[in-house]
Amino acid sequence: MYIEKASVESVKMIGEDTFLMKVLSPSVACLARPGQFCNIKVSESDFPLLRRPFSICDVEGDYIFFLFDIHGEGTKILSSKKKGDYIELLGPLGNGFRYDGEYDTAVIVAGGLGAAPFPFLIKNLPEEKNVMSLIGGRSKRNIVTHGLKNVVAATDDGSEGFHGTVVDLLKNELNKLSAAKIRIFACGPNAMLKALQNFSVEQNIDCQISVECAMACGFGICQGCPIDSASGESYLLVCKDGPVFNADQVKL
Amino acid sequence: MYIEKASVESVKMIGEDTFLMKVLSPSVACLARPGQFCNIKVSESDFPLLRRPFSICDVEGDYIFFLFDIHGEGTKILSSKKKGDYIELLGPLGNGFRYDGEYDTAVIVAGGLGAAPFPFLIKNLPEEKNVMSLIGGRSKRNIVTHGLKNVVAATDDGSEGFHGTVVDLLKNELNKLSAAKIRIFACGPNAMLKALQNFSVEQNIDCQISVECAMACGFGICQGCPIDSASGESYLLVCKDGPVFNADQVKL
Amino acid sequence: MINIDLSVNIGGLKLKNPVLLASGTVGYGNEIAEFTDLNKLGGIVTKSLSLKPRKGNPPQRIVETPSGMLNAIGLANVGVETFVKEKIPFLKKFDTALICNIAAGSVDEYVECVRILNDEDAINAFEINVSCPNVKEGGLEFGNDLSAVGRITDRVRSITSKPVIIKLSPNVSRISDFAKVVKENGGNAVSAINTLVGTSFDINTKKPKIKNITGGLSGPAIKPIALAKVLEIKRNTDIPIIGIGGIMNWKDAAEMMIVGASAFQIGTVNFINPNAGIEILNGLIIYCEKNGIGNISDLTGSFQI
Amino acid sequence: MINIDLSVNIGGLKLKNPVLLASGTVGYGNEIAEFTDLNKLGGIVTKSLSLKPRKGNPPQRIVETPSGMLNAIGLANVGVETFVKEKIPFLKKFDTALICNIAAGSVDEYVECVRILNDEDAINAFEINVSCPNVKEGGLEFGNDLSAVGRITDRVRSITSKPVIIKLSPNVSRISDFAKVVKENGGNAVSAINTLVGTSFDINTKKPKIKNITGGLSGPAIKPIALAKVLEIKRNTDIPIIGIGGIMNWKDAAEMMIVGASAFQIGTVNFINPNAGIEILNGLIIYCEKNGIGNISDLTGSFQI
Ligand SMILES: Cc1cc2nc3c(=O)[nH]c(=O)nc-3n(C[C@H](O)[C@H](O)[C@H](O)COP(=O)(O)OP(=O)(O)OC[C@H]3O[C@@H](n4cnc5c(N)ncnc54)[C@H](O)[C@@H]3O)c2cc1C
Ligand SMILES: Cc1cc2nc3c(=O)[nH]c(=O)nc-3n(C[C@H](O)[C@H](O)[C@H](O)COP(=O)(O)OP(=O)(O)OC[C@H]3O[C@@H](n4cnc5c(N)ncnc54)[C@H](O)[C@@H]3O)c2cc1C
Ligand SMILES: Cc1cc2nc3c(=O)[nH]c(=O)nc-3n(C[C@H](O)[C@H](O)[C@H](O)COP(=O)(O)O)c2cc1C
Ligand SMILES: Cc1cc2nc3c(=O)[nH]c(=O)nc-3n(C[C@H](O)[C@H](O)[C@H](O)COP(=O)(O)O)c2cc1C
Ligand code: FES
Ligand code: FES
Repeated sequence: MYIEKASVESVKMIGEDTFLMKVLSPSVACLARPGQFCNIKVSESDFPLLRRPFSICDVEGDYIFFLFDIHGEGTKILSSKKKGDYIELLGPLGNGFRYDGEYDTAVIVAGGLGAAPFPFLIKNLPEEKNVMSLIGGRSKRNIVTHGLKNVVAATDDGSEGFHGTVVDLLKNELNKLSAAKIRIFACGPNAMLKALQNFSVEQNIDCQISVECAMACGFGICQGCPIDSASGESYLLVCKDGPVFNADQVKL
Repeated sequence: MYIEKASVESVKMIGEDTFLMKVLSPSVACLARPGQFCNIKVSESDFPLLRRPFSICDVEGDYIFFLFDIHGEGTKILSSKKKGDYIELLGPLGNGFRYDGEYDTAVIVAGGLGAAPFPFLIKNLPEEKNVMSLIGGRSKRNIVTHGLKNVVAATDDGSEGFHGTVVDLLKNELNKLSAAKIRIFACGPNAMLKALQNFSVEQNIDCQISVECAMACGFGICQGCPIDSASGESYLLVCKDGPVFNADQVKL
Repeated sequence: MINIDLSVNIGGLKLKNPVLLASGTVGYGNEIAEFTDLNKLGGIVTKSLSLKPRKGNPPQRIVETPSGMLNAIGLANVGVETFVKEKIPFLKKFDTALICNIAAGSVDEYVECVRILNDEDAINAFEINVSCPNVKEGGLEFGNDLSAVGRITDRVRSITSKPVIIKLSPNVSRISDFAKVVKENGGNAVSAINTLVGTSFDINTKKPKIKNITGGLSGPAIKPIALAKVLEIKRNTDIPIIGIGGIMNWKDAAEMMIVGASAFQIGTVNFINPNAGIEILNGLIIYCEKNGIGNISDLTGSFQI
Repeated sequence: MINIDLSVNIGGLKLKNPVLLASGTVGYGNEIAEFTDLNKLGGIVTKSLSLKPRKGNPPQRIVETPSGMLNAIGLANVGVETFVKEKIPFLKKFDTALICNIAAGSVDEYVECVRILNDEDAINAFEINVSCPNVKEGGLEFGNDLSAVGRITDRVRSITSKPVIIKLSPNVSRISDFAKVVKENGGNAVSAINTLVGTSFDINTKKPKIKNITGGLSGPAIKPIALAKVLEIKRNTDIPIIGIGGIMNWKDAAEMMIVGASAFQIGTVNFINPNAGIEILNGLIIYCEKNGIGNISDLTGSFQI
């Protein structure tokens, strides 16, 4: 983990209100693993007060990419950065995906900006693994495919690809590759993750989900990001024990 | 008085930490009088919370100029504005200088950034009036002469012009034009204004001073900017009754 | 676009809409009238009036703090007599409620001020400032003393038939106890909150930035505290509440009503945007339309806990 | 460059410098140790410990507010036994003061916790949290009750010879009364302030953003209030004060000492900059050099009023 002042290389608008930011951050870049995130100080002043957590979308040499949409004040500031501006990264944080071991096909299931962590994951998968990317969104314009492979889309309004939720799409697709030994890597809104969790647990399919929640510190000192363990006895911390959990590990 | 979204035309650095900002603000520009000021919202967010008051340095058609140095968060943000950015002006505010009537020579006495309101004043003086600009500063680099006429400088360290305070310089210069009927227009740090006040009152020289103090609203509703009237019986408001006062009108 | 009933009734005080301009942040209305149409607002609360004119505190009176400001104006005001003679004629021209805020150094002074102002038809209600933290002989002591607040409410109640609103101090452990006492003594409503006591020092001179040493903290910084106080009152008493504290936009105003406010006042924001009241009202109207709220008063205390 | 004595003595608790990490904002030190050298700091205050482990409140526990944040962690902690077994071994490795913060639901529980921890040489002092506003059976009630605070101070005092620091609640009218009671009952120091009660609601769901409904407000927003509380204590009692509230940088820290703090704690800033403590210390050293301050303790209460 480092705190690193990172100079902005570029901020590209790759969809309506969706931005891809490239920053130079050698120390964080060389430690980063797929599924980890950075807690970003978006301004030099004390406003906004807290850092903002963002998945590491991709890494190229000393450069890190973040994929984000404008949500509120913090992301608005981020989107207005120009080449040469500085942001401050705290990271890499969290545990990341476990992508080694016994499976043939990595099935990526993402809702909207949930696609963010997967370009980096796909890049790091052992070559022998097949990849299928299932991306869901409200409508055509909410489908983010940046850096993904073998994309099949699902939209709530049917404006692109499968008409329905990405989880329903998953169920369809699985029939086709029922034979194959798969592992699901998922990220997206809680509602989607819940549906996926129910399905994967009952079908006992190997499934890892990346969870979001409000955070302050991002590295375990504020206890602000609890999530119920499956047993319900204790809380896990999304920032430290996660953000990636096995689907059967937590209560959503 | 208007609230006007003004687009930034340019921000030039004209000295170390000293900036000249040009903004397009037709409605404020057409009402503005020398010595008045604007209360500026420097950002679109709620940070910093309060507006920042700045003298109207000059007006050219629909454009207004502000001369400022970096003091804290607000002026830092102002200095970082780029062409096309927006700031929000509330103004013109305050009473401004009274420059008509019986005098031959306008003697401008300014300390540091106190020079800000005078380019606009000089431009508006009836042509028959002579102008002399006495500018004081700690050192050579604190002497701001932008838009001034017939400048004589005074520095505390003697690095430029007269070695001493601008008020001592004034006393020297006055001997030279003792004959002439003069009116002093002054702006600068309180210490300087106090010295000037004592001198002008005792010599009973016609003298107007522009005063600074912390402000919230800038137009009379918060009562945050009181200044003792000469009598001491009541308070005047710097933003509404000033910022320009006759030297004998207030207690500094 | 449905037609929304914006009117609210606060313990007998009828307002065309819930937007009020807070005491001490709009003087007597004349300056802000150049920036905003007072006729569109629910009402205006005067700067605190005292029996005799007050010069107020020496400068420096204000200082900015993170997302807030401190003020120690010291209840500078023209006094009730001058107010009646010189300020009411202007204020009565507007079709908006006029609420007179009263500050005093003794229970009798409160009563005397109300007595003098009571005959003025232009005045729709009284807001009693028992909580202004700035002036030694004023606010604070009363505001933190349950029995004093009860006494003031009772005495003022007894000499006017106009709605009596007690403006509560936040600098107490249980503000709802004070609301209860106001209710028991015949007060029609409470407004909450006034400013919190704060200070700020210059680390070079080691002097307070505000001449009065302490000042009242206002602005967005105090919004979470104001919301908690209003919610506490709402959940523990059944007296109408005028919510105040840190409202900058229509979202803040909606939040304030949701936690229990029947109406709300905006203060510090007027210094930054003197037209904020109307912008907030317009934002609330759109919010009500989107959410199918026919009467804005249905927002009051609509929290889901 | 003169040599500055940075050490401070707080009612018998000697610290190498006045920088402390606030309770609940650094857990038990292990995570933050990866970002900052704890050996350089005056001390670390543990997350509030209770007799039995506590799971804490359900999510959402935190939300950002203007220049601040609300938290309702709910005193989630491992309990005193596990603390001794699993946390002290790590903490004792550092050359910095260890202050155990205790939270409890009854006076007896406070006493019992201190009794269990008292034999641990690694523990340099106890900070009694009578003011945590989050947990029903915890803090708040005690913190607003003078006699309860007196009782707790007296009972805890009677069973330990280590310095006893009472951490005061800001949600009271006169905090200096509480400091007096602490002094009278043998407390060595007070720390002020804990968080202020606040809340925040979602205007679409109308639900509280924090599951616990209310939370504790911290961060720059509360700095002016914290400074005023510390100043009030300093001017009305002569008990050493540990200043807490909204400190983000060395200037804030200097201001806190000037109004009366002998040492200070930093909380929320650790989440944003886990190395803030050392940066603040370095800033203070330069400030002392510039101002010819030989002993940093000379800053305490050096205000010019
Ligand atoms: C581990 C993790 C990874 C993330 N990765 C991405 C990503 O790659 N791309 C992306 O666009 N977004 C991502 N998010 C969500 C992102 O952090 C929020 O959208 C962002 O903090 C909003 O900040 P804001 O100031 O624009 O919005 P505001 O609403 O103004 O933020 C206000 C406060 O709420 C918090 N907050 C608001 N929404 C969320 C949320 N959904 N999750 C967590 N905190 C929230 C903010 O941190 C801030 O403290 C991630 C969140 C987490 C926890
Ligand atoms: C009528 C008037 C005209 C002015 N004209 C100019 C000008 O033309 N050029 C220029 O450079 N400066 C001018 N000033 C001073 C200018 O307003 C301050 O330098 C500026 O507000 C500092 O803001 P900041 O955020 O950078 O500094 P900060 O110190 O961060 O400001 C913090 C707070 O203190 C207030 N403040 C700080 N210093 C002053 C000051 N000297 N006077 C008033 N308020 C202050 C700010 O308004 C703000 O509320 C003028 C002030 C007044 C009252
Ligand atoms: C400059 C200033 C002056 C004030 N004067 C008064 C006053 O005279 N009487 C009063 O009851 N409240 C006074 N207040 C308090 C406000 O009415 C309001 O309760 C407080 O500012 C919180 O609201 P806000 O956060 O929207 O500003 C004053 C506030 C400010 C900022
Ligand atoms: C997330 C969080 C958890 C806290 N937990 C505790 C606690 O367990 N015990 C306690 O006495 N104070 C606790 N506090 C209060 C802090 O110790 C400190 O008093 C307060 O945050 C004000 O300081 P700050 O503005 O620097 O954060 C907590 C504060 C925060 C933000
Ligand atoms: S965000 Fe602070 S502990 Fe997880
Ligand atoms: S600045 Fe508000 S009255 Fe002058």
